[in-house]
Amino acid sequence: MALLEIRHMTHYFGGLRAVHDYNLDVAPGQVRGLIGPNGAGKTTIFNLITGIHRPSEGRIELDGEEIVGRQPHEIAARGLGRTFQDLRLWRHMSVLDHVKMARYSKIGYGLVGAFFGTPRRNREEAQIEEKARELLEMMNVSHLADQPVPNLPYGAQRRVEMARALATEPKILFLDEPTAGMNPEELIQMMGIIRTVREKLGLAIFLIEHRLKMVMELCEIIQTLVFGEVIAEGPPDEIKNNPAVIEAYLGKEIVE
Amino acid sequence: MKVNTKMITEDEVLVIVGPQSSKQAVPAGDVADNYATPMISPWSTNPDTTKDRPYVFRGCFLDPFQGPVVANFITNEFGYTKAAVLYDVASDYPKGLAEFFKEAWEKIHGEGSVVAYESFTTKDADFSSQLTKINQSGAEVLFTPQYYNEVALIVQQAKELGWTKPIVGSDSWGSAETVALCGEACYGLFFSTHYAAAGATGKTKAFIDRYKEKYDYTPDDVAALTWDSLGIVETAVKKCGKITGKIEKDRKCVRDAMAKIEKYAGITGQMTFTEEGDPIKCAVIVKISDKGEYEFYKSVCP
Amino acid sequence: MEEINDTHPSKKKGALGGLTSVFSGIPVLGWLLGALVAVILEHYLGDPLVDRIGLDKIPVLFGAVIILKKPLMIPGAAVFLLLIYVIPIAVVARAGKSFSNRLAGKLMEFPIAVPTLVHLGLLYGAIHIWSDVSAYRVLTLKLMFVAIMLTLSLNVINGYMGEFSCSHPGFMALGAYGASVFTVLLFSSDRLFGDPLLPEALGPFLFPVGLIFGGLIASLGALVIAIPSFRTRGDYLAIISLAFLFIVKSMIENLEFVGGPRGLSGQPNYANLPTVFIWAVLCVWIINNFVRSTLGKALNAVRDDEVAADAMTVNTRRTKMVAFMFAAFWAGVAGGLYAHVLRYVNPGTFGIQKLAEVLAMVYFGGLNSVYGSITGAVSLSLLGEALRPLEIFKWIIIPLLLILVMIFRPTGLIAFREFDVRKVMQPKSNSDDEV
Amino acid sequence: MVFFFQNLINALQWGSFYAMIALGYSMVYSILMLFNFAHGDIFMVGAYIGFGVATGLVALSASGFLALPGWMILVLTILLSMFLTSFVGMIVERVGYRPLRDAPRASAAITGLMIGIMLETGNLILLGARRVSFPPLIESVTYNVGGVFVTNKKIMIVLVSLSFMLALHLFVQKTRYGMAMRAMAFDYVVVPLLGIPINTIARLTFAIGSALAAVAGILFGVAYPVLDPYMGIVFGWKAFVAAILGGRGSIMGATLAGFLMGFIEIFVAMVFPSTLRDLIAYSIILLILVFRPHGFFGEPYSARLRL
Repeated sequence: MALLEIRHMTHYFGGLRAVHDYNLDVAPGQVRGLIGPNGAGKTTIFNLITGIHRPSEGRIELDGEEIVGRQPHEIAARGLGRTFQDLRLWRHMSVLDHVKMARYSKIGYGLVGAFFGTPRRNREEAQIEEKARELLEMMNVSHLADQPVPNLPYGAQRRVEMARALATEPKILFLDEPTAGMNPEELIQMMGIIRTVREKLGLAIFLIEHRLKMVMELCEIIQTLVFGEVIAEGPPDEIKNNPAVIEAYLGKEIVE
Repeated sequence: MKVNTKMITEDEVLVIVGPQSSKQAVPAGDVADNYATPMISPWSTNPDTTKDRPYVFRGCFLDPFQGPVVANFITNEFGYTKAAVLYDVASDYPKGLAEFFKEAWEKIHGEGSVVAYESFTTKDADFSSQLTKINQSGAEVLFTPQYYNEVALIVQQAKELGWTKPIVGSDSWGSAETVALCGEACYGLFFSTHYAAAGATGKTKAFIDRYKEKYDYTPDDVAALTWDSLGIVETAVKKCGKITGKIEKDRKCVRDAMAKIEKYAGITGQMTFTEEGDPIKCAVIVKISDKGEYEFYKSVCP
Repeated sequence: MEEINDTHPSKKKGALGGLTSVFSGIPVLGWLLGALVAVILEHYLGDPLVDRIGLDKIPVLFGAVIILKKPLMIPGAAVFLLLIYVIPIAVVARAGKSFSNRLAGKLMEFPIAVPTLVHLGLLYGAIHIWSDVSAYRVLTLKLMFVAIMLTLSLNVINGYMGEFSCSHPGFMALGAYGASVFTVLLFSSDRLFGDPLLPEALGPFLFPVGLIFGGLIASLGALVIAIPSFRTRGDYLAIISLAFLFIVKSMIENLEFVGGPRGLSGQPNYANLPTVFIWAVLCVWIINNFVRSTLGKALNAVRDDEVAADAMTVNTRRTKMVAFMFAAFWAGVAGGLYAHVLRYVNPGTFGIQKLAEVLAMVYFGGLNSVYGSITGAVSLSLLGEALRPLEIFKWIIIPLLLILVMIFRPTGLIAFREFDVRKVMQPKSNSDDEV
Repeated sequence: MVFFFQNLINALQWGSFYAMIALGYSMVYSILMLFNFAHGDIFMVGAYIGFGVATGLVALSASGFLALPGWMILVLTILLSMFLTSFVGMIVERVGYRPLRDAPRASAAITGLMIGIMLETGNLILLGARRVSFPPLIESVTYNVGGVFVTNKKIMIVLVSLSFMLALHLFVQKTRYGMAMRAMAFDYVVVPLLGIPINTIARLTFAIGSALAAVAGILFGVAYPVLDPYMGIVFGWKAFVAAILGGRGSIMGATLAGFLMGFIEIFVAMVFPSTLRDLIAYSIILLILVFRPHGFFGEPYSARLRL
C-alpha cells in the first residue's frame, strides 16, 4: 500500500486552474522528485497536500487516511514533515527551540503542566530536548544550539530547518527546493544530508528541485510538471531523454 | 481618588476642603472617612457625599432640597405641567438632582408629568437626538442640572433644534463661565443656587468687593461656598485649641468641633450642621439678565 | 539618584548589572540582605535621624518628592539616603559577599523551591518593613504589584504572541467587577446588595475564590473576542478588542445593580500587602512557567511565522485562544485586586487612559520578556509617583521618555530575555559579572 | 417621519466629523501601515489653532483695521489653520514616526499615543484647564422645513466636509503624488516611485491628514463651540474604529464608515435610552467586523505587527 496516495487532485485559484488532475503514489522509503519550470505549480501542489490550501477536487490519503480538509498541523502530526523554499524560521527563537517546537504534537503535559511546571512537564521537556539535540547532532549544528537563528550562516539555517522538519517524526518528508540559494560546497553537504536522512531514518522523501542534476542523482521516480499538469513521469534516465521535458526546459539546463 | 488617598496618607493633611463637585466628592468622602480625616466639600449637593460618613461635611444645601425648590418654582412661576429633564447619567450630581426633581415634579403634577427623561454620558458634545426626543415629547420646560460647559452646548443646540420654551438649571450653572461660553443663548434663563452676587449686602458684599479687587471678577457660588467652608474649618480648628501633632487625635478633635458649630453666619447664609454633616440653609433663584449678569430673583427657605 | 533607586529591593532583579567592579560578584541574596538591613535601620533610626538633620519626616520615595517640592531640603534628604540606604546596603552587600555566596550555594543544593522561597521571603520582609513607615508606601507598592500583573499579562498577547490587543482595561474591569460583586454580595453590608450572605469571618479565606471568579469572567470575555479574531490575521484584533473595550465599559455603565456609571464601592479590605504580593508572585511564576514551556513558546512560533508553526504540528488557533484567555484571566485577577486595593471602582477607571498606561509599561519595559514587564511596571509606577510634585509637567516628561526609548530601543528596555529563576539566585564568582 | 428626518440631519452633521477624522487615520494606516494614535489629538490641536486664528481675526476685524464679514473670517480661518496644522502633522511624523520606520509597528503606535498625551498636556499648560469658547463667526439661522429644523451651520458643515473629501479623492486619483501614495499603499516595497522619495510621501500623508483634521476641528468648533484639551481622545478612537471599518486604503470606505458611525450613534440614541448608545453601536460594529473582517472596501491582507 502506498504511504501517500493522491487521486485526481485539481485546484483553482479564482478562475485560474493551477493544478489539473494530479496523481501521486509514494511508497514507504521511496524518494520521488517533482520538477518543472517556474510557475508550473510545484509549490502549490505542496501546499495542497500539506493542507495550507484545500484542493478544489480530488482525494489525498496519507497512510490510508483521508486528509483533505484537515488543518496543516493535523496533517503534519500524522507524519507529513516539510521544509520551505524560503526557510520560514522563527526570527526570535534559538536553534534548540526550533527543533523542540516541532515536537509540539507529542507533548502530553497539557496546560496544567505548562502553568505549574509539574514534574511531568520537566521530564517531558528534558526528553524533547534530548531528542532535539540528537537531531542537531545529526545535522552537524549542535554547537549552535543556543544561538538565535538570524546569526547563523545560510547553510546552517537550512540544516536547522531540516532538523526541525525531522523533529515532527515524519513518515514522509517534503523538501521544497532544499538547495535554493546554496553555493556548490553547501550543495554537496545538503545532498549528503538528504542521503543520511534517508538511510538512517528510512523516510520517504518528496522533493521539489530546480537543479536537475541533484534530482537525477537522488530520486527514484521523477514527475515533470508544466502549467499544473504532469507531462512526464518515470525514472531519471527516462525523464532525461523525454522530448517533452527537454522542450519544457528549452534544453537549457539539461545540457549541463 | 488616588490623589485623595495620597493626600491623606502621604501629606498628612489635617482637614480637606473640597473636592467641589459631587462626582469627585462622593468617592473622595469615602476615602476621607475610611482614613478618619475630616473633609468638607463646599459645593457637593449629593446626599451620598456625607451619608453615613461622620467625618464628611458640606457647605451647601442638598439636592433633595434643591429638586423640590426648582419644581415648585417652575410650577408657581410659569404654571407648566409637563417637564423634560436632560442630565449626565455618569455624573453623581446631575443624576441625583435629576431624580429628585423628577420625584418632586411628579408629586405635584402626577405620574408621567415628566414627559421626557433623557440622559447622556460625560464628555458627550452632541445632544441632538435627546433634544429631538424632548422636542417631540410636548414638554413645556426643560430642566438640565448640568455644568457650565454642557449648559452652553445644550442651550445652543436646543435653540437650533427649534426649542423656544424656558430652560431651567441648578446651582451647577452658577459659574461665571456659563455665560462666557453660552453667550446670548442663555439670557433670560433661571437657575437655583446658593447666593447671588448682584444685589448682595453686608458681609456678602464685603466679600464680593474684596474678591473683585484681588481677582478682577465677580466671585461665583463656588468661591463663596469655599470661603464659608474655610471659615467653618478655621472656627473648628480654633475651638480645638492646640494642635498636638498627633495627626489622628487632631483630626478627631477638628471633626467633633465642626459637628458642634451652630448658626455659623456665612456669606451664603446661616449654617448649622445636621447629624449627617449637612447644613440647613436657604436657596436662591437667579435669573440671567439681558446683560448676562446673575440677578437675584427669589429666595426659598426650607 | 539613579544609583540609589537601583538599590531599592523590588527593583533589584532588573538593574543589578551596571554596578562597579567592587560590587560585582555579589549574589542577589547579598543585596537582599543589605536591603533588609537598610529598611530595619530606617524603621528604628529613621525618625530620630530625621529630627537630627532637619527633615520633617522620612522621605517616602527616596526623596524624589522632597527634591522636586522643597529644593532646600535636598541636602537633608541626601544625607538621609546616604546614611540609611546607600552606605548600609553597600557595606552589608560587600562585606557579606563571601558569606552570601556560600549561603546561596548551599541553598541551591536544595530543590529549587527552597531557595526561591527564601529569596522571596527576604524580599517580602524588606518590602514589608519599608512600607511600614507610611500608608502611602503601602498603597504605592500595592498598585505597583497590580501594575506588574497587568503588564506581564498584556505582554503575553502583545509581546509573546505579537498581536495588538486594546482590550486589557476591559478584562480588568470584568475582573474588578466580578470579584467586587463576589465579595460585596457575600461579605459586606452595602447599599446595593444589602446584608452579607455569608459570615464575614470567611471573607479573607474565600477572597482568592472571588479573584479567580473575576479572572474567569475576564477570560470568558476574551473568548468572545477570540472566536472571531483569530480566524483571520492582520490588525483585526486591535480593532475588535478596542470595540470590546468600549462595549464592556458601556455595559457596566448600564448595569444599575453594580452602581452604573457611579461605580461600586464598599469592597472589604482584603487586599493587604502580603495578599497582593503573593498574587503578583503567583502571576509572575505561572506566566513565566508558561512562556518558557514548549507549549508557551508556540506563541513565538505563531508570531514569527504562523505557516511554519502550523506545518510543525503547532495548533496555532488553539495556541492563540489559550494565550489570549490566559492573559485575560490574569488581567481579571489584577483588576479584582485593584478594586480591593482602592475599594472603589467605576467604569471610567477602565478607559482609554488605562489602556495607554498599560501599553506604555509593556513597550517601555520590553516585549517578550518577564524582566521587561517587571522593569516597565515598576519603573513607570515609581516614576509616576516620584514626579507627582511636577503635577501636569509629569505628563510631558513621561511620554517624552517613552518616545526616546521607542526611538533608541524599539522593542523596549529589556526585550527578548528569558527569566530563569535559577540563574538569578545563583552564587557568583568574582570572574563572573553576568546576571 | 419628521422625527426620523430630524435625526437624519443630526446624524449627517455628526457623521461628517467622524468621516473627516477617519480619513486622516485611514491615509496614514493604508500608506504607512501605521496606527497614528496621535491623530485624535491633532484634531484637537486643529480646533485650538482654529480658535486662535479665528479669535485673532475677529479682534483684528473689530479693531477696524481689516473689517471682514464673518464668513470671510471662517474661510480664512480654515485655510490658515489647515496650513498651520499640517506643520504639526509633519513634525509629529518627523519626531515620532520617521525614526521608527524600521521598528515594530506597535512601537510607532506607542509613540503616537505618547505624542497625543504630550499635545493634550501642552495645551493644558499653555491655556489652562478652562474651556474656551469658539467665537461665533456666522449668525445661526434656523429653518423650519415641515417640522424639521435645519440650521445654516449644519448645511455648511456637511457641504464643506463633503467637498474636502471629494477634493482628497481627486487628489489621490489624479495627481502624481496621489498615485505614488496609492502605489505605496499597495506595496511598501515598490518605492521610491515616480522619482518621489518615501519620506516625501510620508510627510505629505501626515500633512494632508492633519489639514483635514484641522478642518474637522474648526467645523466642530462652529457646531459645538466649547473646546477642551481632551476632546480629541474619544473622538479619535472612535474615528480610528471607523477608519478600519472602512477598509484599508479606501477613501470611500473611510468616508462611508465615518458617516455610518455617526448614523449608528444618533439612531441608537433615537430608539433606545441614550446610555445604551455605545453598547449597541459597538456591538453592531463588532458584528460588521465579524462578517466583513476587512471592512467595507478592504482587500484581505496579512500584515502583522513586525517584531
